[in-house]
Amino acid sequence: MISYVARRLLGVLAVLLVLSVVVYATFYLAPGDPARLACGPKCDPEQVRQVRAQLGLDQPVYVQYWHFLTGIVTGHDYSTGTGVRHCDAPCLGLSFQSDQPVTDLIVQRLPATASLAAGAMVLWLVIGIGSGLLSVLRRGGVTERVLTWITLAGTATPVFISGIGLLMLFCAYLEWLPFPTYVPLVDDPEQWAWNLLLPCLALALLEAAKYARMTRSSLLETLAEDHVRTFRAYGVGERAIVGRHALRGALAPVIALTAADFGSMFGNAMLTETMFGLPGVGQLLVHATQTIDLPVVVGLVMVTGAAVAIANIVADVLYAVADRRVALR
Amino acid sequence: MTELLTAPSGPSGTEAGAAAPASGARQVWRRLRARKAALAAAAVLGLLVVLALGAPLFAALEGQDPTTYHDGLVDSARGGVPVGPFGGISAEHWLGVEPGTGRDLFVRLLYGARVSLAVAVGATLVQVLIGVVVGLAAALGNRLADSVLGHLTDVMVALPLLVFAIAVTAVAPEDFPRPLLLVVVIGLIAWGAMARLVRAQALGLLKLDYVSAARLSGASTWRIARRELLPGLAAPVITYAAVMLPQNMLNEASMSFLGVGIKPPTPSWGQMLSSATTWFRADPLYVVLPALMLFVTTFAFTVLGDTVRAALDPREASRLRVGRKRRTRKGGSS
Amino acid sequence: GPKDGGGDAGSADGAGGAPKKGGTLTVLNRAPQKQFDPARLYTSGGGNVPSLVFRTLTTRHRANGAEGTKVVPDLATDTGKPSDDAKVWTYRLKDGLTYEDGSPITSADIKYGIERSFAAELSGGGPYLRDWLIGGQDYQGPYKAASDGKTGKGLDSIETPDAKTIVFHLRKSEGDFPYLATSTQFAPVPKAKDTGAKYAEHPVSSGPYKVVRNTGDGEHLLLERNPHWSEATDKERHAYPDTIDVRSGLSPAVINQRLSTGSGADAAAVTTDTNLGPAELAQVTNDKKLASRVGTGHFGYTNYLAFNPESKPFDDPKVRQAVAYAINRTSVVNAAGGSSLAEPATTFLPNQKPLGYTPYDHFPAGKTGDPDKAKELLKEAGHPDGLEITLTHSTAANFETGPDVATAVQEALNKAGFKVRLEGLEDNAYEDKIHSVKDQPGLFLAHWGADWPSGGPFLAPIFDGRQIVKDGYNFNSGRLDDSKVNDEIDAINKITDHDAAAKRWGALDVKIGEQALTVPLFHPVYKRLYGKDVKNVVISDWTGVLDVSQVAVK
Amino acid sequence: MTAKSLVSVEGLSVSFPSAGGPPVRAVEDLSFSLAPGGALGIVGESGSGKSTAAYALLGLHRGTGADVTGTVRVAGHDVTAADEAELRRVRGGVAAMVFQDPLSSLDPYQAVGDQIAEVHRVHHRGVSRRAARARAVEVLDRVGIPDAARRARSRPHEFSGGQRQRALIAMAVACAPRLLVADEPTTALDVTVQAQILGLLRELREETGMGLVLVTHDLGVAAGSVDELLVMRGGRAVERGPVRDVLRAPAEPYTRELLDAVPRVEERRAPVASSDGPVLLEATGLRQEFGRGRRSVTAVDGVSFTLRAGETVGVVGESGSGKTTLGRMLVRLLRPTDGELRYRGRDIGGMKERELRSFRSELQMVFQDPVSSLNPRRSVGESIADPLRVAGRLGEKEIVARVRDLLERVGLDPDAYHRYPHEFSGGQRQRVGIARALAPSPKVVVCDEPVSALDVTTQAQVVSLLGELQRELGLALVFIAHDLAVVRQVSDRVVVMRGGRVVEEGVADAVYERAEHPYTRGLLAAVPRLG
Ligand SMILES: Nc1ncnc2c1ncn2[C@@H]1O[C@H](COP(=O)(O)OP(=O)(O)OP(=O)(O)O)[C@@H](O)[C@H]1O
Ligand SMILES: Nc1ncnc2c1ncn2[C@@H]1O[C@H](COP(=O)(O)OP(=O)(O)OP(=O)(O)O)[C@@H](O)[C@H]1O
Ligand SMILES: [Mg+2]
Ligand SMILES: [Mg+2]
Repeated sequence: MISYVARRLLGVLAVLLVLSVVVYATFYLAPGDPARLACGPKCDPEQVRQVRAQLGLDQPVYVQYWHFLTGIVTGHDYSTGTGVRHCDAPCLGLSFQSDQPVTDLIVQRLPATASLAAGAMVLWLVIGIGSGLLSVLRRGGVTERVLTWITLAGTATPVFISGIGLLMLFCAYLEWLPFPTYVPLVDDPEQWAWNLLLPCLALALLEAAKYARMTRSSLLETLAEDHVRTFRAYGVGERAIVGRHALRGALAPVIALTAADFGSMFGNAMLTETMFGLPGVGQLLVHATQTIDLPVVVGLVMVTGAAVAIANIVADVLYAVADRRVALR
Repeated sequence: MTELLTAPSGPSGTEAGAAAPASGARQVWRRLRARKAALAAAAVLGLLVVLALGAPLFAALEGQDPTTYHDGLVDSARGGVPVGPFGGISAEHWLGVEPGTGRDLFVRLLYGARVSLAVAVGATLVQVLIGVVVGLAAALGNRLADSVLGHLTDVMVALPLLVFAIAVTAVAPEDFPRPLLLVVVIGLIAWGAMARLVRAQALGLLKLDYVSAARLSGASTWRIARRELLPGLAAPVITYAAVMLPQNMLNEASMSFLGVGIKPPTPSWGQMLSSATTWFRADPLYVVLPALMLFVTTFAFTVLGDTVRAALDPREASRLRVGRKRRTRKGGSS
Repeated sequence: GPKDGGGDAGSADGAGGAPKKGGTLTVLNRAPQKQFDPARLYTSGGGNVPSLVFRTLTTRHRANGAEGTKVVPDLATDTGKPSDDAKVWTYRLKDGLTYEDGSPITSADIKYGIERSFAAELSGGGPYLRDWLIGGQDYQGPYKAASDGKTGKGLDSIETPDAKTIVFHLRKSEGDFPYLATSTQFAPVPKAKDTGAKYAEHPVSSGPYKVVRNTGDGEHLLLERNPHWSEATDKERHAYPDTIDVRSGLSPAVINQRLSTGSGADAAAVTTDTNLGPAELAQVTNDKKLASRVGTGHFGYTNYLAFNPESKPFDDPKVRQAVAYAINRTSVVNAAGGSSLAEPATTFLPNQKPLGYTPYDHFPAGKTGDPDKAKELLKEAGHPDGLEITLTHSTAANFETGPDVATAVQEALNKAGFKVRLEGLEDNAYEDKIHSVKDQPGLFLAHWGADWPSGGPFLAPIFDGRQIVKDGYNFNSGRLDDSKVNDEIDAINKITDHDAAAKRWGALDVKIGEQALTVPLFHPVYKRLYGKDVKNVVISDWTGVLDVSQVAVK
Repeated sequence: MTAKSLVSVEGLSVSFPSAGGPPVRAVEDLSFSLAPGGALGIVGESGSGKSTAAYALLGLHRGTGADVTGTVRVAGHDVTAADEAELRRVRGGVAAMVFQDPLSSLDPYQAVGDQIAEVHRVHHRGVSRRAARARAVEVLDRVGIPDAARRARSRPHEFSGGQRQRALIAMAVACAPRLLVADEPTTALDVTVQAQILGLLRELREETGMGLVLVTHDLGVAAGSVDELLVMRGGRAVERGPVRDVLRAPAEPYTRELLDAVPRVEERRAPVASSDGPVLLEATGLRQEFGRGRRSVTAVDGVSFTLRAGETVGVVGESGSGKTTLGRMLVRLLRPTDGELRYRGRDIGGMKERELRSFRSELQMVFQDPVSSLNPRRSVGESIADPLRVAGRLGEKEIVARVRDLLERVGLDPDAYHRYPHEFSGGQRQRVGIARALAPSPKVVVCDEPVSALDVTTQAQVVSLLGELQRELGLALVFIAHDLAVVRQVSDRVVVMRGGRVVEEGVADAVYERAEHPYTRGLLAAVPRLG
């Protein structure tokens, strides 16, 4: 187990390396000149040249990439004009746009995204698996149909529509909830939760249906298996059968999915954060992409990549723990 | 000896006289046809396709086209909100007009269906294809293949679709058909989840004796994958594909939102939705129409996916009948 | 249960009553204040939030309407004394000026602030100083100079004979120098406190507020009253609220929704960067209460179609004129948000007197375009069967250069015998392409805004032949290099009387307009919502938006 | 039929809807009753409706689409009319069931002990979790699971087939029901354990007055365990009466036929053509270890073994002794952890999957668990045809013809080609598995309990089929079974396993008549006998 995890973690490093190369490559394919964007539209060519040198963009790509890699291991010193700014390892470089160390930028913004992601995940797993379960228990009934409609409406509605809808309903019309502003968890856990409720819900609604469908279909599949018949024959109630004996097996694909969706969720978190104005990495990524802020983009992709890859390892371990027949390999 | 080798006169004998039973595919088809829900969903999707393909025809019927501006139909001083009740519904404009431009919404929805359906279905197919192949290869291959493919999947899962969409659409040749480009971009990037799902399921199935039996028959790995695993994978794959489809529609919407989607003036549901965001209260119909189309499509695909999944399972035939019976005749059979 | 986050809500009576000191003003913004170094800010008139922290030699007049386009003294005692044909400008500082730590502000600090804006580390400001100051082109800022010692320590064209006086020596006559002196590069920076690229983390305040918190890369900015600022030396800023809480990174829809709901701290909130969109406007006009909380402003700005007259078929003036005749400004205005948010334009100069606005309509297209006249011109130009052209625009979802206006233009031109293909480019690609002399498309959507309310910064970059930039960003899309025009620009720049200059700019605009190098489309109008406890709303024609330095929340 | 009877079944008919054909009438007009504390044996050929009738006692057809008519009363409850809640009380509490397919009948994700504890708690409200778990250990111990306290924490896949079956019986025992319906409860058990289980059932009946309905194909088992016998054929009752009478003086020819077909352990094998063919399989020191480190289990520990063309080697031994594991290694489904395995002189022990492929069709296996060895989504015909399709030598028509022929030879209706596994009875599935193994004309077939679920007549039929093929093709068989009589009937040589090792090996008659190892002798002594 430990050696397995260690091996997988090594794999994550490889994944991150590939990711960073991919980002560097697409960056050089994409249009636009970051030096010009940093310098402003009315900069003259000479000034742009100076800024380019200042950002290190005048060097060949492989040199830049090498600097990036060494920065992660050893850190870097950057001139501020009057002195030096030390960027500790792991240094992902300085933002082209704001001169801040990327690591700082990400660390500052990670809590908001992590809160959003965790909250949304909990909500969508609860809503998704819950309604999947319920719709199996109430097969063919009104409950199942209503649940299906609601969750499907969720998947068919983009965050920028459901977000506004939720805001108008709960914040503007009913005034039950505050307009979300990010309150750090350590400052005030209660406000943190209230403020995150809507963004998490908007994000969760998008994913919940998927889990509801998967849970349902998977449950129906396991309910057809022989071992379920055993418990039926012993008078175990339908709820216990579904909840205790069918669900376990049915959750296997759901676990695999959750981990994989962790990645696509960052995409949706991007829109959610922009929509609700949460200071998370998603918003940072949108802005960095638009302004071709390479260090920020690479840094973010690597951090989210690591998160996704680790989530996948956790899922695989969980999966093996849940189903001992599956050997970790 | 001879006596023993004749078929027993047991109950199975009653079937002997019956016409040769249908083959697998035909049985699935028969089970599918027997379901009203499947027929309804297929009908809805068929209608959508007809509406999309026949968009010019229906536009001519209404006497409108998707691009003409109607300045007179919007209240310029009030942000271009359509004149008249319900988003400007009238005999000329059956579903009203678009705020700001006065373009006919009915026709735009029809033309939008073309792009949205094509992109969503196309991208989903690409995702399913890659996801199934990679997932199966990872499950069936040796440790090295599994870990390489696993890492590839990790990379894909971690790639932010929208960021790469921006880069790719920017470098794609100007005259490369946009819908196709979207299909390629979404399809090639967002297949990781499917691959993981397939791998997990396949690993579970591989533990069963029938796969061992297939191996004993000398079947190649590829044949095992096709004959023994795919039928078992069909259920989760179809279910998941049915939920990926609306996600792909939303991906197209998000890409339109970021300006890398379908090129105007061509409409798509996603593009319509993304520009309708703020019109919730001023012109609700403008938001509701594309959202409704998205919902109906999602719903139809989900129902169809669900029924196809069920029809593929020979055991399901008896299972579903239960629900009906239980409701009508309580405790009638035991 | 949930409670509304942060800040003590204003409990003041009604919107009337005299403004009082105290309270917290919330600013809800879309774009984070990523840059807060005065050298790197590119602002008009000192900007909104920055001008709360940085005082400059001169500043914009904080008054409603056209009165607000005046330039007035800030740190200086007057708006500058010109000499030598407006090539030399002399300023004297007021008495009793101090920083947030109580130390005095000197003319050397202002010189240093300008010098450091030349450093590559601190790029981003406007191009004018580099262009106007003698030696500005080669100067690389005080940091670089310090290390190799060759370029000298400072910029010799700025003299500080004593701690109160500062003299600028320009390469050419610039009657608009007092306007330039409103930009944040003219804010004093004490050399001892300069931390280069890190200065933005804690800039030393000379204005009524100081930065106490700047987190999330400019997303959350907390300003508090600077006790060393004295109202006696500052006639322009009021600084009623005790605290200003700037929260950015919000979506426009959320900002407007919050302002209209106005619960909790949002009752005392304004925005400095988010207009009401068309949908919100449609809704606001239905609601009397809300409508009374909308501020309307004008900012010198023109959205236009630009031609590249060096590319076919736009080398033919008749084709350009045909385009001008064909334009349906009603649908363009509708696409830009309707008549409340955009006014049809036929002149290149915005419709504001201080910029020299002189009405003309050389190619009258009427309200909805004149396709017949356009077809006729096309025939004359040798295209009786119509003409295929490409219109380049950005795919960013904005109302200026985005797809909405592009399709409106396409639609109108198609009616007039053109066959328009739209080329939508990703925003960065679009910006690069339209500003490149080499790749500039034949026809594209463009816009121009004034750096200050004068005809100079409006016309010169676009029509001065000497400003055609070969290997950088070029704004003279029409490639106009007419010595008569160039000479007239030089002549007007010598005039230090603003009204007299405005008249000459107006006349020049009329003249250039005849060549149909651009087709003016519309001038945007700013409509902004503010919270119900917000008082003393001042909107000048300089910025077009509510001035945060005037707002009171009590 | 009296008010006092524990079970009374009247006019019971069950039919299953069938895709595209008339419904399958599995049970027709069946009536019987059972007095409290009585024991009824249901015997009959495979597919005669025994399981179907047993299911009806607990109302298990509800919700499967089967059509049930007639009345079934169990301890005063009308099972056909009962509502869900009442039915739940009956199931487990009043009547418990042991299923025929023990290998798939346990939740793969939960510890066996927990599953038993859960069922126990359903019917004994207020019992604490801990007490329920203790009870689970107790009943596991009672059914002869060694080291029950530890094994209670194992998951089903860590149990051998027989251990799983015992776990199911333990589950039934844990509920202390008034009626136990046991559907082939000992099919996967070796004779000693079988004797132990049957003894346990007897004890329970004496202790608690529990009634028993024992469905079995093994007349010997029935003879020793029940008072009354019901013989079924084609869904109908053929004969009914006290067990002694039926077995001694059967009234019906069918019953007589059944009795005649029962193999007897004393009987020597009919002489077979000389079995000194070339050596096909040669194993030396085979070892198989599962898991790593402290949790590792050595399932097979140094087994050496030869198999010649045309001969049959029987493998017997207690449940969990490593028979299946050995079999799986022989056909190379498992790679031996250690040891050498040669097939026709070539070392296949360490071969890669790709290299093995050319040998695959020559080495076949009949799997112990007929449920999981058939793909539920493919018709059985397709499954059988698979090896033929892979070989690619025959045309489509010929393949279908051959599959139909095979189905017929194992005693199934050739039209069963298009039916799906869930539509078959336990014995029928087992025969499908045999047909599939025989399809590619193999050289070696490892049969893992191939006839455990078959009634004696069908068993005889299958056994003779195997013998026939052996003569025709020079087929070599490894015959894993716990039924010593059957093994003797078919085997030239016999291997006795225990705890992963071979304890005795030799010519069949020698082993049966002059067993040396005390374990073998114990086994032989435990064989149940008719009458
Ligand atoms: N995959 C596995 N993991 C761990 N232990 C296993 C595994 N498979 C079998 N075992 C163990 O190996 C031993 C031998 O199992 P095997 O299935 O070969 O027994 P068997 O002789 O076939 O028994 P039966 O007659 O009951 O089927 C048993 O103790 C079993 O618990
Ligand atoms: N779900 C089903 N659908 C269709 N036919 C079925 C179904 N279940 C059982 N049958 C058929 O009903 C008949 C009786 O089956 P049952 O399982 O009762 O046999 P059995 O007497 O228990 O046989 P065995 O000894 O082989 O287990 C068989 O012919 C079988 O094919
Ligand atoms: Mg049976
Ligand atoms: Mg076994």
